[in-house]
Amino acid sequence: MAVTVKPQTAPLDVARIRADFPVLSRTVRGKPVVYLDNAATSQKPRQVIDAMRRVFEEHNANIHRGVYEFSERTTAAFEEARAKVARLLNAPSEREVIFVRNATEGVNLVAYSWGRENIKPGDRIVTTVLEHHSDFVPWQQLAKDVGAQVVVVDIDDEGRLRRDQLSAELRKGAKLLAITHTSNGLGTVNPVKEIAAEAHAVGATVVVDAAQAVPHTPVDVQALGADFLVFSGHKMLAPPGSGAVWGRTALLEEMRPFLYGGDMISRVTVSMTEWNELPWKFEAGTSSYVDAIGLGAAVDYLTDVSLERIHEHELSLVGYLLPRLGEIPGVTIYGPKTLESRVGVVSFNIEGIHPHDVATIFDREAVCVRAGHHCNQPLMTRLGVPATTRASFYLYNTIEECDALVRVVHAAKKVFGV
Amino acid sequence: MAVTVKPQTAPLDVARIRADFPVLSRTVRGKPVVYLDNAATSQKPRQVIDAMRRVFEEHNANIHRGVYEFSERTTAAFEEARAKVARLLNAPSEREVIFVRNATEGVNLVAYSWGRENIKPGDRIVTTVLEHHSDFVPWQQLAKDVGAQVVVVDIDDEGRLRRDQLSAELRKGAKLLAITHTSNGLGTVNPVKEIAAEAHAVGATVVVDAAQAVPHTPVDVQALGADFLVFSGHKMLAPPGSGAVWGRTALLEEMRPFLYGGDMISRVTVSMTEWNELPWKFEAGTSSYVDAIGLGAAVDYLTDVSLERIHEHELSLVGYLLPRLGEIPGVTIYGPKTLESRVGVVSFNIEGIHPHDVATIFDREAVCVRAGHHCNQPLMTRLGVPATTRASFYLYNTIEECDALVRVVHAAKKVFGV
Amino acid sequence: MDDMYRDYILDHYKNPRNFGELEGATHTYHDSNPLCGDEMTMQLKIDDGHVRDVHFVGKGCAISQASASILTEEVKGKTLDEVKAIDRDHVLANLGIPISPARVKCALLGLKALKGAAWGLTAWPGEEVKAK
Amino acid sequence: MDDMYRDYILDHYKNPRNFGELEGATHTYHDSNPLCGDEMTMQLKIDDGHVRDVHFVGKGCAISQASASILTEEVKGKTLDEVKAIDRDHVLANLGIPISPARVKCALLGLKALKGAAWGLTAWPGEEVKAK
Ligand SMILES: Cc1ncc(COP(=O)(O)O)c(C=O)c1O
Ligand SMILES: Cc1ncc(COP(=O)(O)O)c(C=O)c1O
Repeated sequence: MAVTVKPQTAPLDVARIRADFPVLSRTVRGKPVVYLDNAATSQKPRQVIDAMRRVFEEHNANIHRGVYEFSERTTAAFEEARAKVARLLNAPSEREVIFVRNATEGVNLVAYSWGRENIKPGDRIVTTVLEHHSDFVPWQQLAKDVGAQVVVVDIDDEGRLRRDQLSAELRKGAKLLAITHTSNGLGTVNPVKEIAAEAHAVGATVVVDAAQAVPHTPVDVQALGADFLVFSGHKMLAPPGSGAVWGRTALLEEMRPFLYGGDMISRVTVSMTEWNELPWKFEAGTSSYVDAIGLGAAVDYLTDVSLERIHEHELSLVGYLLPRLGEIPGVTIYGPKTLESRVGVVSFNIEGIHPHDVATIFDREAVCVRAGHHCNQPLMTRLGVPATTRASFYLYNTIEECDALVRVVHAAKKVFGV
Repeated sequence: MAVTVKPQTAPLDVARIRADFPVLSRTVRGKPVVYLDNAATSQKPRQVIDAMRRVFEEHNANIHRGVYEFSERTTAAFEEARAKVARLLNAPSEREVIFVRNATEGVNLVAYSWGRENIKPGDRIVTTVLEHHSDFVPWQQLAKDVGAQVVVVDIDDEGRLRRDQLSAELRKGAKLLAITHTSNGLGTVNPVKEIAAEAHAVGATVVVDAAQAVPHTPVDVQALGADFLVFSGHKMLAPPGSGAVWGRTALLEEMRPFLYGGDMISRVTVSMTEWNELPWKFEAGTSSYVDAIGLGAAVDYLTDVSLERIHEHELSLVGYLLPRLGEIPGVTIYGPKTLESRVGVVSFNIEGIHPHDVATIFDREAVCVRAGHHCNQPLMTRLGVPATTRASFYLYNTIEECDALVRVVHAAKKVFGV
Repeated sequence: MDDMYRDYILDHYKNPRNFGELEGATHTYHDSNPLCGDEMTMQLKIDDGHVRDVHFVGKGCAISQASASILTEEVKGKTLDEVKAIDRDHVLANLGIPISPARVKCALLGLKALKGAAWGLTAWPGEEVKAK
Repeated sequence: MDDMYRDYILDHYKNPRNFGELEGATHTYHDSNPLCGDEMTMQLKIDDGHVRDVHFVGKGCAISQASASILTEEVKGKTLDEVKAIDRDHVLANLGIPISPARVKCALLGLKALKGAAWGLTAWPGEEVKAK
């Protein structure tokens, strides 16, 4: 297995980047931490931590309705964060960016608000076996409630979407295509642009789960041609509690709100309510405005470093790791074996050792990886395994950390005598 | 108007408390800030800010499924925050505490998850004109969708609930009583315990909006006899993004989940899903775990100071302010004129000056108050005013700040020549 | 303190110019800011493409009322096209006082109603179907 | 590294005691931990209130399998009441290794299945109706 990466951009100054992340200099049981669980959540640079702290210490106040300076400053910072997200995604308008807690809430917002009005009995919802539970269970439950049908498109043995099958299913008709941009279980990147065009050709609305895409690669909603796109801030250097739904204005305008309450209204009488304008119509109650401001700071950080370069950096790590891990006897790697259309996620198993035992042994060496089904149970069933061990990279990871991972694989094998 | 307060507890050491809140030592246009918008959101002590920072800097990782030390520590801190909230509310079990973004999401969770399965065409939902939009619009919309009826109980001229009317409406039958514990517009405290008993007697389920109660007074869900209770963390020293629904186990067990996705499942196949246990069944996707940990630290802080003493402190401020404000010609105070069943919220208007102009003039003097409808439009309609100016107190406010408020009222009158 | 509530602002607030029903109005538009309860009706008498007369009826804060009053003085005699071209920055500049972000909506309510009237709208595009 | 995966743990994992179908079982209970895919069936042969024999069938991590294996050795010959009284702390202590919070469920899966069998359950109370 020979994989190489031809960098298009200057390599990252990883040492400088690492210095921005306080947690990365910590030790666990005396050993320097090797954090390889970035697909679950990312670490935070001091720029983000400080942006949040500054709100609390300098001008905290509730947003949007305060006629005083603190409130105006906090509102401005919050809405500026929205503008940053809009620019990051190349959204046509900031009004199309709705802050939510996480990608999961984002999918649910679309499922409740758009789905319940638009999916009818007998309608077909096409999705894939790569989906995270968060982009699967909401559609499964919606389908159950309205009597629609969920069609799950398969992958090939390298973990790539069966494009033939997907096309065939779309041709049979679909009201909705719910597709992950990037698989958190295997690292596969789906050709969403082509797929979205096919879906639109049959009149389907396209929801893209970009939870693993926005943190790691440039994502342009206009170029993709999606109708809705969701992601979580906590996987992209921002705090948990931040995230967004992007949606086309025309769709969002038509949709009924999802959550009802303060701030999303324009006028309430005892008998009726008028909704606020976009995007606030979808933001009921006090937003997680400090988390959102943290997301704004994270977007700045990622943009400064450059998502293109981050992507290349991660691929260079995968390119380094794949052959070294793959050559270890008893190691099975799941997902793409090449660097094409791929991100820095490496899922594997060691024969004779359960992934949970692998992770425990890794933990003893301060190497943090995830073991389990990764909220991908249908995918695990497809792969025929109960669980995998997953290492996932980000901008601050290094070649040395790949070496550490390989070392602990050998150590685990030694402990278990396999 | 003579109001006095007989303290039952030792007075707060407000100077020491203020030293914990970095934002309170700031100035706006050279003037020390006087923050009197606590019903909108509270300021945060360094204990809370630091608790959040520590997660980011010392052991951040996604919770619940990580087999490594960072994840286990973060999970423990998150679940410990849940235990703290459970203890604060005297909940019979931690499993009954569901973390949500804010009170608004909490009410929506109950409305979607319990309401849509239990409210039937023709059912009566009894609520009050004191409700915040967040405890009104979800029920109004639910009623509209299922063909139920919303009955809005009135207040008397001092802003106290018309108990006679409420009892009469309950006697006519009710499936649900949605009632605010404490009015954010007027500061009225409702006798929820007696009312809940009456509601239960006619078989109604009782949802209590405790967004203005939990931050300011001891709240015991068992003593109250509520079925569901919601509140927001950001109004009680915790970050926005934190909050909880408390519900009875028996009800929560029966309910369908609200949001679907990662973490709230136990098993997913392409054709069905089994839910996780309480409380995680209701927590889909990555929780705002850092915000929740901040809430835990806020609970510690409030408990250390003592909510009884905080309540008395706020009443002593109201007791000081009411006569001084009330004696100013042209000032109308809305809501209870005595300290009985009341919290530290003072809503008023100055004849001849619109509340927004009042707030702007106050802002020039760095006095932060809220002007508007306070997400209480039905209440404003009832009061016959478009808006009010509202000062609301918390543990760190002082008599001197009451004096400052009175001073700027005089100044505003002078500017407007009224 | 007085940088915002200058005498002429308070004067326009207390003695609004061109206030009250306009008889023979050809164009009328009502708008409001439910968040603060401000109400505003602008009425134009247009003849031969020119604003022959303009009145407003409103209630609300000093900023919204003064801004509307100042605006009516300005547009009298202007062509309809000139009225349609008045923009937000112009109105804010004309007010001559610093308007904080939270108060911009107040300051522009008169302009919004004026534009609605000038364009002959019955509702702002996109807002007709908002109520549910 | 070896504080957790001691030799006897690995020995129980690789050579589980009392493993396989139990002929003539009077009590059987199956449980699983879907989060990691661990599966566990405990079978008891109860006679006169005593555990005459016990077997388990399972697959999963070393901790869950070793814990179950050790447990079967312990309960043989005990009374049903003694089995019902075994608690979580006892099992964790018996394992003799530090169990981190995330692995506690693994370590206790065998006990959970054993208790289910001993109480004659078909499902854990509250879990029957979970699937939707
Ligand atoms: C009584 C009451 N209920 C509900 C809410 C809504 O709180 P949040 O915006 O945090 O959801 C508030 C806050 O303004 C409130 O005062
Ligand atoms: C592809 C994908 N979708 C959705 C999610 C859900 O993200 P969150 O838990 O932040 O809602 C994840 C995170 O694990 C993911 O990887």
